[in-house]
Amino acid sequence: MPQKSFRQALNEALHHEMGRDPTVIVLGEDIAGGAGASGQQDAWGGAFGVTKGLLGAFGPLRVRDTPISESAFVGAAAGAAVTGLRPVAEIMFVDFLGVCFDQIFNQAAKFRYMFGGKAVTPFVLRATYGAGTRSASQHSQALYPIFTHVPGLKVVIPSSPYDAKGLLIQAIRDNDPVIFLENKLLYDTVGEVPDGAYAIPFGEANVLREGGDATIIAFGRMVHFAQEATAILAAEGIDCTVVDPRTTSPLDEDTILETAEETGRVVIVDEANPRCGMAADISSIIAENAFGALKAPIMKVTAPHTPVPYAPNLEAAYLPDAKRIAEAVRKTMAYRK
Amino acid sequence: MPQKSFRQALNEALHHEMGRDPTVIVLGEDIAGGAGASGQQDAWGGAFGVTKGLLGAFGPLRVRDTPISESAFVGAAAGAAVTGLRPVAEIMFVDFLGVCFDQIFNQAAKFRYMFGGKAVTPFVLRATYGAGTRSASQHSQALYPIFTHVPGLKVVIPSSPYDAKGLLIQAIRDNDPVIFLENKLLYDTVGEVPDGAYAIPFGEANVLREGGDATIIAFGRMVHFAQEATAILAAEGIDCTVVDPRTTSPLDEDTILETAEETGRVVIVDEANPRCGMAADISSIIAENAFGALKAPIMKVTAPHTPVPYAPNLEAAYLPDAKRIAEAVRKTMAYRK
Amino acid sequence: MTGMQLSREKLLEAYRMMRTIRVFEDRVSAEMASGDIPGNTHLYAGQEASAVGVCMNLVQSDNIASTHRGHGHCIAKGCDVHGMMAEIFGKDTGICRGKGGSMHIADLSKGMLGANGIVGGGPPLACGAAMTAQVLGRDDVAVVFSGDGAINQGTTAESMNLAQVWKLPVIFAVEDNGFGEATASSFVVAGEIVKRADALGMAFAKVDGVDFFAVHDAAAEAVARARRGEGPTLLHIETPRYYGHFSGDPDNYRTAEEKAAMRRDRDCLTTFRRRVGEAKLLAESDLDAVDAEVQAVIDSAVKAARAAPQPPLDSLTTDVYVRYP
Amino acid sequence: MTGMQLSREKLLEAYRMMRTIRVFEDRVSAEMASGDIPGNTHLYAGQEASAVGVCMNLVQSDNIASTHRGHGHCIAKGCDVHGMMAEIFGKDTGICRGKGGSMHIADLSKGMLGANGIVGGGPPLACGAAMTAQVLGRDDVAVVFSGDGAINQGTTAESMNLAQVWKLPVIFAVEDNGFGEATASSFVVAGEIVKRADALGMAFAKVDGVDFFAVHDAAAEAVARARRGEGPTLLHIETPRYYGHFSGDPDNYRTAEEKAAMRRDRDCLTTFRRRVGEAKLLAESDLDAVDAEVQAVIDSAVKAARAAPQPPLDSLTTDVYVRYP
Ligand SMILES: Cc1ncc(C[n+]2csc(CCOP(=O)(O)OP(=O)(O)O)c2C)c(N)n1
Ligand SMILES: Cc1ncc(C[n+]2csc(CCOP(=O)(O)OP(=O)(O)O)c2C)c(N)n1
Ligand SMILES: [Mg+2]
Ligand SMILES: [Mg+2]
Repeated sequence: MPQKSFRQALNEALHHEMGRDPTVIVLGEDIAGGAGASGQQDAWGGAFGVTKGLLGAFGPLRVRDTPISESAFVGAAAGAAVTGLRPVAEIMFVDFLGVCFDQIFNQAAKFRYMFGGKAVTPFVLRATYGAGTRSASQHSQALYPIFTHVPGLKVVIPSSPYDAKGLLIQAIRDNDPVIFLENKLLYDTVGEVPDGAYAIPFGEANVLREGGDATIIAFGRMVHFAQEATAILAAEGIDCTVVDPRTTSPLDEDTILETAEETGRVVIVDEANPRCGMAADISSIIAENAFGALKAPIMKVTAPHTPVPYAPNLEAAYLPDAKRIAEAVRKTMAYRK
Repeated sequence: MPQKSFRQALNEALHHEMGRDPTVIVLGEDIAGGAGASGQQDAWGGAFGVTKGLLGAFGPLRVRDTPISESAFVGAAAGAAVTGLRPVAEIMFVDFLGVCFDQIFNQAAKFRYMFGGKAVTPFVLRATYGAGTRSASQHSQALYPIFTHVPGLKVVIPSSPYDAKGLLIQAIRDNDPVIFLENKLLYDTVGEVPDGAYAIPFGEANVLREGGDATIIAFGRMVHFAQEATAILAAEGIDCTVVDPRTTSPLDEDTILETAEETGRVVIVDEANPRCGMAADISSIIAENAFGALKAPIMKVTAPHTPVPYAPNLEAAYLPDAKRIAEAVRKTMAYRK
Repeated sequence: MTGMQLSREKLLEAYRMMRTIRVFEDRVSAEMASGDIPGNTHLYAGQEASAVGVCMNLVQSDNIASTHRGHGHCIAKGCDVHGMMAEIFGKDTGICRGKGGSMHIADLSKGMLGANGIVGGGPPLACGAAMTAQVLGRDDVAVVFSGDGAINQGTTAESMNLAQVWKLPVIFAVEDNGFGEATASSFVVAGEIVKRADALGMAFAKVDGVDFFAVHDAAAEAVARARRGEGPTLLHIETPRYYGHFSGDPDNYRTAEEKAAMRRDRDCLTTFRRRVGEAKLLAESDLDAVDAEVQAVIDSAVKAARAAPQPPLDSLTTDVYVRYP
Repeated sequence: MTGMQLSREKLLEAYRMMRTIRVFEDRVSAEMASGDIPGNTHLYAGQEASAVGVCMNLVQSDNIASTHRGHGHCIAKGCDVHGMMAEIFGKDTGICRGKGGSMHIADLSKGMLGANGIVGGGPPLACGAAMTAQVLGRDDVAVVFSGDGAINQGTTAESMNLAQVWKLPVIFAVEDNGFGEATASSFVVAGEIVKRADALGMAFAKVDGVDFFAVHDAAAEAVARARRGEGPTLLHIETPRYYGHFSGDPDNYRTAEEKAAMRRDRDCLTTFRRRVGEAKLLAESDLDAVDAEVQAVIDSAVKAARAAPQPPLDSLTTDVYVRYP
């Protein structure tokens, strides 16, 4: 299979779907870039280059550079979704949700329910998330727990180029509002990605590794750290299962509970802040539904309850890493009641 | 001690603090009401009458009716807080956080950290929350898990008139941003409230009842439902502890863990949606730190993963109630590994 | 075509709509007072000429976005009055199956994108509907009704700029009833509303919202402009608000005299009757017949709503998603 | 007092500030290119006359709110250049102890309320600072700098209306460098920026941001108006942006010719030199001496920043709250 970057995988997904379905449009700030300027058009293709080339292929009616007015254009995407388009809006950094959250959680997410099942809202919101780029407190947050909390939204966090493409295609074809979160530090990672279009269903976890001793559950970039940790642990004779749920809403509870029951020891890795976070969420599901099989406390490895710091040494300490994950697994292994 | 309503308790707290400290101001839509109109001034005293009488006592410079511009006036409260005032902003329904969230979570909450500890932000945001008033999906949410998730915010949910007054006074005197959430259906509840000013420290749970069999943890209006449940259960010979943490951030983990360890059986009641909610949060803390003492799965009694419906019968089914709480306790009692 | 040139049928339809809204709202008010309606409502009485004057220019595939004070817009855009009443009573036969209530009445099949509990919630949505028309090459337009209070919500300002730079076929119908809740708009709205459009180079008009014909004609021009692809228009429509902000509002911030004068001097129904009478377009008896018909419709809607079943309990958890997982 | 009437000391100070900003930014750009600065920066070079022209009218107790492109505002409001450079290097000696970085430089003791990573984040905050002055009966003013792109953010529109209805002593300094990131403002800003103020009845002025004296004089009037309690002003300040949007931006959406012409024809430093020279207010040698001083300061700031320690690891979890629990 051809090797492609995470960025290219996403770009291909957009090309496929826009080519296939004339109701798919993309919109966002500098989604093309250069509009109204003297130089190159499609100069950026989005701040992270994901939408590069779409302008040339599909023209400015379907590839729309917007004013810096997230409420207006995210809300316009919601309004377009219930009237016949399949918009894919981009907010560069998920941290900007604060200026447009109403249109996401009170409007798009609730139409179908409030309207008694009559609305169909095929709305996709793409955004980058995550720390590690020295971008400080307002450009580094994870925030997926907030979206996961909201009924009516689906939330996707791909960890590999393959998943990125398949999940984005599913998001665009899906008939519900989808928040699609891309970790900035994964854009340049490379993996096998088929040339054709394929959709990965939501709510199906990917079990990357099976081991009898402990289960590690992780999302997005943290999946890679979890796998690093298993390498360290394997050398010590500890054999781990690694589960990447891929979507936090819907969540593949079955797979999570199954592997938790198999190993009886669970570590959940979450780069979001800990309070009411994803690690807490999954832990509580296990504590309620797989209690009898547990051999040790359910451990969470998360960011601390602090904003994201700027200084590189602090930011490195902020994020979970393989060492901390391995340490948590060791702790659950050593646990005796 | 005199009997007062929850509403009056809050009103007294505001009167006390505004009288004591000239830097305390209140602002919000119709916080007085009637501005610019032909009839009565201070016509509303806020949509729920909590700020009634403040205009007459403290004048329009300190009791400020605002345009419907939540970002501007909530952000102005944040800006005033770091420059010398102690503003108490009101957004009528916490559901409106979507139009002003940036000023809360990216600005007010993060100033101190981003600025290296140099900012002090004595900012209070009051809002009503909760279902049960047939106000449907956009006027009935709980949403405190979202605020609790955010480092830099404190989150308060009083359950009684006494607590309402003491916690609001603490909120106003506190030097950190505080989200103060009032359940609409508690405003008319009555209880003992001293005439004088007193502050209840944050992060100190209130243990309303001690019983050896199981621990029920609940917030706000759910505390009353939890107590109802204990009455049902007592008749069956099941004796429960009831813990009201009063603040979700900071959270009194010590008291929660202690009582969880004492009883080994825990039910958490949360009227918020379940995913990444408060029940999940507390469950995960217990599952990580009091695992050895647990005799049964940690049960969550929450709203379902749906928006709040309008029809009274559906809304009643949406909210946790004493029956569901009692049932969950019975389940933990019946649990055998 | 100006309003005065409308056919006899169209004139009767306009009057029927306005009258239906008035009677609907008066009746909801009465039912609220008797405690039989569960929720809370914001009544549109007094503002009827605005919704109807605008919507008479629309076809079914055009879309409107509305507000918390949405009943009038719903009726004017063709929502079923029985379904609306049942919705307000929280019944399974409601237009949203009892899940939405007064503040969320919607019927997408009629181009009614929903009342909205969030002030300023509608403008971005209407831009979206207009974008759909633009992308698909249709000549549909979108109208967003919003209040004078909503003009200060950032979403409105953003949407107006977006509409103007994208030349979206959208009309901002600002219904200025002088109040946002209990606060007079003079206290919170700086400057002049139409100038906010003018500053963006957007077309605008200010009209007397008590006069159906004035609203109709200004809206006709705006709709035609939008259909021609020449972009958005802001209509500043001045109306009275007969009731308090919400049912139960003591409305103590307005004097009794002010309220009496408003009902006496600023009634779009009597104004309409006078104008069509003077122009000899319709007879009193035609209009009286409509009044009687409307009364019967509303009576039957209330009766049906009362008799209808509550939603089944299992509908609590349906319709959150199309498919989950 | 107009800018041309400023004392010799004040004129030298103004030049020193502008020069400091330029050299600071050019140096940050060079250090970024060499990979020694961890984060990302948005450079203010080209816009110096705006920050300095405005801030020369302020005293320490006045407040400013800034943007992602904040270095210039910080320097003009008196933030310590050593502390700023150390902050950008992510060091413990940084003005925010390394926790904020370029986008969050703040010094409340100097009335600098923070750069801001959120476009449109500042206007509400400045209204708040102005409200503080108003409530406490002080004659302090607040200035919010924001870009032409930020004018379309709803928070800006809301804040302008709020400021006008409350007559807040706040100045909206809109720095129009023609771009929001890679998109030309002509593509996304409908109408004329000053008309957005005029629509609210707000005072306004449009000035050439390359000319320190033009900015100074317009700001002086706005500040005096605010101090007199007569409310807000919008200043539309047209400036070039010398670098790309962020360090690393290929800046390929502007032609090489356009960029060269901008640097050649629109330089506030050479403009200042020419004007004070023509008016015989300062000698070339005075200005050259300032250049040399400034160069030394920046050199020393970079040297110190490089040598400074990283923040201690335990500072990761401090300063989230004043007290917790
Ligand atoms: C974002 C938001 N803020 C506040 C409210 C509370 N609220 C409901 S209606 C209303 C007044 C709206 O005034 P206007 O736009 O003039 O509409 P009118 O009620 O006069 O029709 C307010 C403040 C809300 N629903 N949403
Ligand atoms: C709410 C929000 N949206 C988008 C961005 C990304 N962003 C950062 S700077 C910028 C352009 C701002 O343009 P302008 O206001 O003109 O300021 P300039 O960069 O030209 O100084 C954008 C879109 C952001 N930081 N915050
Ligand atoms: Mg109004
Ligand atoms: Mg700009």
